[in-house]
Amino acid sequence: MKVTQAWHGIPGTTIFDGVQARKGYALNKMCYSFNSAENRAAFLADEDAYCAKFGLTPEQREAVRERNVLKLIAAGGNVYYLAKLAGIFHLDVQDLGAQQTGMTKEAFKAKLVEQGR
Amino acid sequence: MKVTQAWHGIPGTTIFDGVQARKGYALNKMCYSFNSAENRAAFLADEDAYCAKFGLTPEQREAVRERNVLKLIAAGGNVYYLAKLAGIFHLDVQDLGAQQTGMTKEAFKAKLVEQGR
Amino acid sequence: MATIVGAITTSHVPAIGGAIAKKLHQDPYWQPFFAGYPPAREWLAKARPDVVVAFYNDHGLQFFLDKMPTFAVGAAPEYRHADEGWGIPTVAPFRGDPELSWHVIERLIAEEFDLTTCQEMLVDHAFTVPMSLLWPDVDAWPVRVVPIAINTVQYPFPSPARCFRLGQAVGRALEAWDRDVRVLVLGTGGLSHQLDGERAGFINKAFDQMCMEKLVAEPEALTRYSTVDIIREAGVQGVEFVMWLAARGALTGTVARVHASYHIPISNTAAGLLVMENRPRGAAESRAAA
Amino acid sequence: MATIVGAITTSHVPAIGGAIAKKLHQDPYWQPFFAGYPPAREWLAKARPDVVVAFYNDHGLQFFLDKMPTFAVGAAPEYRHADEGWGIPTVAPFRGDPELSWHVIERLIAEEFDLTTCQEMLVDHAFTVPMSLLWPDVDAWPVRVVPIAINTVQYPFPSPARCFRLGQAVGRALEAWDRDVRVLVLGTGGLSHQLDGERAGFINKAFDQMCMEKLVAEPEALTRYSTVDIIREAGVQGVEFVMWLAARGALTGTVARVHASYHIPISNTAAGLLVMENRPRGAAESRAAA
Ligand SMILES: [Fe+3]
Ligand SMILES: [Fe+3]
Repeated sequence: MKVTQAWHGIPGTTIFDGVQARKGYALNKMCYSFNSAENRAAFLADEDAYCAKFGLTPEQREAVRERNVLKLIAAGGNVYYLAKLAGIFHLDVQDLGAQQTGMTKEAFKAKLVEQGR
Repeated sequence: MKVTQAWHGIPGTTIFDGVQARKGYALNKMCYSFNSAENRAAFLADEDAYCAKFGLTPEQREAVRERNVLKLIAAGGNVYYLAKLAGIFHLDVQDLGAQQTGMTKEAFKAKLVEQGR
Repeated sequence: MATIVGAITTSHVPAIGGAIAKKLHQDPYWQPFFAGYPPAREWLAKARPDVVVAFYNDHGLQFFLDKMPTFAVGAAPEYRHADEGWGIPTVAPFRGDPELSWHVIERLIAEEFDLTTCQEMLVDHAFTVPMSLLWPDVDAWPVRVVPIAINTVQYPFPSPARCFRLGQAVGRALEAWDRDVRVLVLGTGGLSHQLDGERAGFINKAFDQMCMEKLVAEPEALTRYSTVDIIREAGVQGVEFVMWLAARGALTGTVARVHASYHIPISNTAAGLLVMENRPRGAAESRAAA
Repeated sequence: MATIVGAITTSHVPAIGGAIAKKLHQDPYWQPFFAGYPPAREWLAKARPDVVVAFYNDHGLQFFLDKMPTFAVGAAPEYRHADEGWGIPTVAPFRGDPELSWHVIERLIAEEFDLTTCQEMLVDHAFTVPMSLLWPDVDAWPVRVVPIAINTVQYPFPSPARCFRLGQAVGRALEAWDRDVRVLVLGTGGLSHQLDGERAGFINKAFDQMCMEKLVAEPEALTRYSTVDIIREAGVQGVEFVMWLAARGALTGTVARVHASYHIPISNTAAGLLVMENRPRGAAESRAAA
C-alpha cells in the first residue's frame, strides 16, 4: 500500500509525480468534480454509480469505500483533490493527518503545537 | 474599420495581440463553440439568440450579420476561430481571401498561382 | 513608471477563511495568528497600492491534470472565487487590470517565460485568503489585481530558482510600465507543512525562520535549494515557499523588512507573514546629486 | 538510448485532409503536391520510427483564449482528433507514449521551459494531416506519438529562437532516454501564407526557399528573425515556420537533406516538405578508431 519513491528518499512522503498522476487520473478527476455541489450530492446519492462513471480502478474504488487516505494516495490520489472528497464527509486536513499517522485527532493537534515550541 | 497597428507596420495586417484578444473575446468564444455540430445548428436556427447568448458587441453582431471578414477582424475576431463561422456557410479560406482583397475567387486563386512562378 | 511599493508574503491556509467568516479573531486558537496582521495593514495604508500582482498556487479549483500550466498569468477583466468543495465561503469578485496583465505577458514571453495566458480564471483560497487578511471588511476590493499561478500540484514543479527569476522578470516589467500606479507584490503559501503521507503534520521551525531571515537580504542563497530539498526541509506543501521567492524577486530596489510574524500551528501549517518595503536603489544618491 | 532518426517538416493545410478523403491525388490541382511525398515515405520505411514527437500548432480545436499555453506537451495515453467545424473528416485515434512524454516533461522543466502538461489533449489537422501524408491507408497508426503544441494564435508567440531552443532541449531529452526506440521528429505548418486582412494571399517564394535551404545546415541563422520579421516576410500564418525550427533543433547529430519539395499554391499556402536525416556526430571517427 505504501508508495516507494526511491528518487527522492524522503520517508513517509509521496511526491505527486508523473507516475502518480497517470495512475491516479480517474480518481483525481472524480475528486476535482466535487468543486460542484451538485456533483457532491450525486456522489452521496449513489456512490457506486458515481465512481463507475469516472472509471475508477478496483484499488481506487476500494480506497474510496474505506475513506482511507494512505490507500487513496497509493492509488494515485493527490491530496488537493482528495481534500474535496474528504470535505463531503466534513473531514478537515487534521482529520486526514490523524488518520494517516495513526493518531487521534487530539494527539495529532498536540504534535503540531509541540513543533512550535 | 481597418485596424492600425503601428507597432509592427506591416500593411493590411492585423496581428492578433492582447488588444485584439480583449476586444474580440465574446466573438471568438462564440466562434470557438462552432467546433460542435449542435452549436452550429443552434446558430443557424436562431442567429440573434445565439449571438446574444455570447454577449457580442453591436459592432461584432453587425459584422457577423454581414459575414464581413474585415469587419470581423476589426471587431477582434481571430481568423482561426472565424474560419469556423465561415464553415457554417461553406466558405473556405479562398472565399475569405477573395472577400478581404475585393477580388473574385477566380482572380484570388490566379494571384496565388502567379506567386509560384 | 509604476512604483513597486513592496511585497507581502503570507500563508493562505483555507481554515483562515473559515475563521474570518466566523469572526474568530479573538478566539484563543486564532488570536496569536490574527495579531500578526494589523502592522501589515498599517504599512499598506501608507503604501497605498493601486494594483496587486499576486503569486499564488491553485489547489484544484481552476486547473486540473488534463492541462496543468507551470505559470498561468491572468489577463481577465474580473476574477471570481468559487465553491472549492469543502465549504469556505466565497468572496466578492476582484477587478482585473488587463492592460497591465498584457504588458507583463509581453515582457515575460520576450524574456523566454512560456506562460499560459488566462482571459478567464477562477482564483482559489490561496488568492482570496491573503486578500481578506490585508483588506478585511471591505464591500469592494480597493485594488485591481493581476494573479499569477505557479504549479505546485503536479511534479515537476518549476524550480525555486526559476520562480525567483520569474519574479525578477515581473519586477522588470513593472518598472517598465509607463503608468503612474503603485504596485504591491503578493506571495502566498507556506511555510512548512505536509498534509499527506505518514509524514503528515511535519513542520520545520528552524528552516522557516532561516528562510524568513534570508529572504529579505540574501534571497539568492535560497534559490540553491531544489524542489526536493524544499520538500525534505519544509514538507510537501512547504514547497509553496516558491511563491515567496517569486514575490521577493519582483522587488527591484533596496529591500527593508517592515514587519514579520510567525506562528505554529494554523491547521497543519506554520503560518508566516513578512512585509518588505521596496526602496528605490540609489534614491539617496540621486537626491544628493540634485 | 533512443535513436533520433531524423525530422520531417511539412505543411498541414486542412484542405489536404479533404483531398485525401476524396482521393484527389491524381487531380491536376493536387498531383504536384502529393507527388512530393512518396520519397518521404520511402525514407520512413528505412528509418523505421517507433515514436513520433511532433511540434504543431492548435488552430482553436483544443485551446481557446481563456487559457492559452505557450508550449503544451501531451502526456496522454491516447490523442483524438475531433470535429473542427468546417468539415474535414476525422481520423483514427493516436496511441500516446506517456512514459516518454513524462521523461521529456521532466527534462524540459528542469531546463526552465514552463510547459503546460496535458493528460488529455485533442489534436487538430496540424497534427493529423501530416500523419496521414506520411502513413496513408493504414488501419491503425504504426507509431506512438508525443504531440507538442506551440502557440501561434495569440500574440505574443514564443520567439523563433525560443522555439529552436525548445527543440534542442527535446533533442537532449530524447538522447537521454534510456530505451531502444527510434524517434522521428515532426514539424508541421507553413510555409509562407496569410489568411487574414487586406494582405490575404501573400506568399513569399524567395523567403521560403532561403528558409528551406538554411534550415538544414545553418538553422541558427534563422533564429535571428523575430516573430514580426517572420510575419513580414512570410505572412501572418507563415509564422508556423517556428515548428520547423523546433523540429530541426531536436536533431542532435549531423544533418543531411534527404528530400525536399515545394509547391505553390495549396489553398492559400506555399506548401513545403523537407526530410532531414540525423546522423550520429562522429560516427565515422568512432568506426575508424574501433
Ligand atoms: Fe496551500
Ligand atoms: Fe496552420
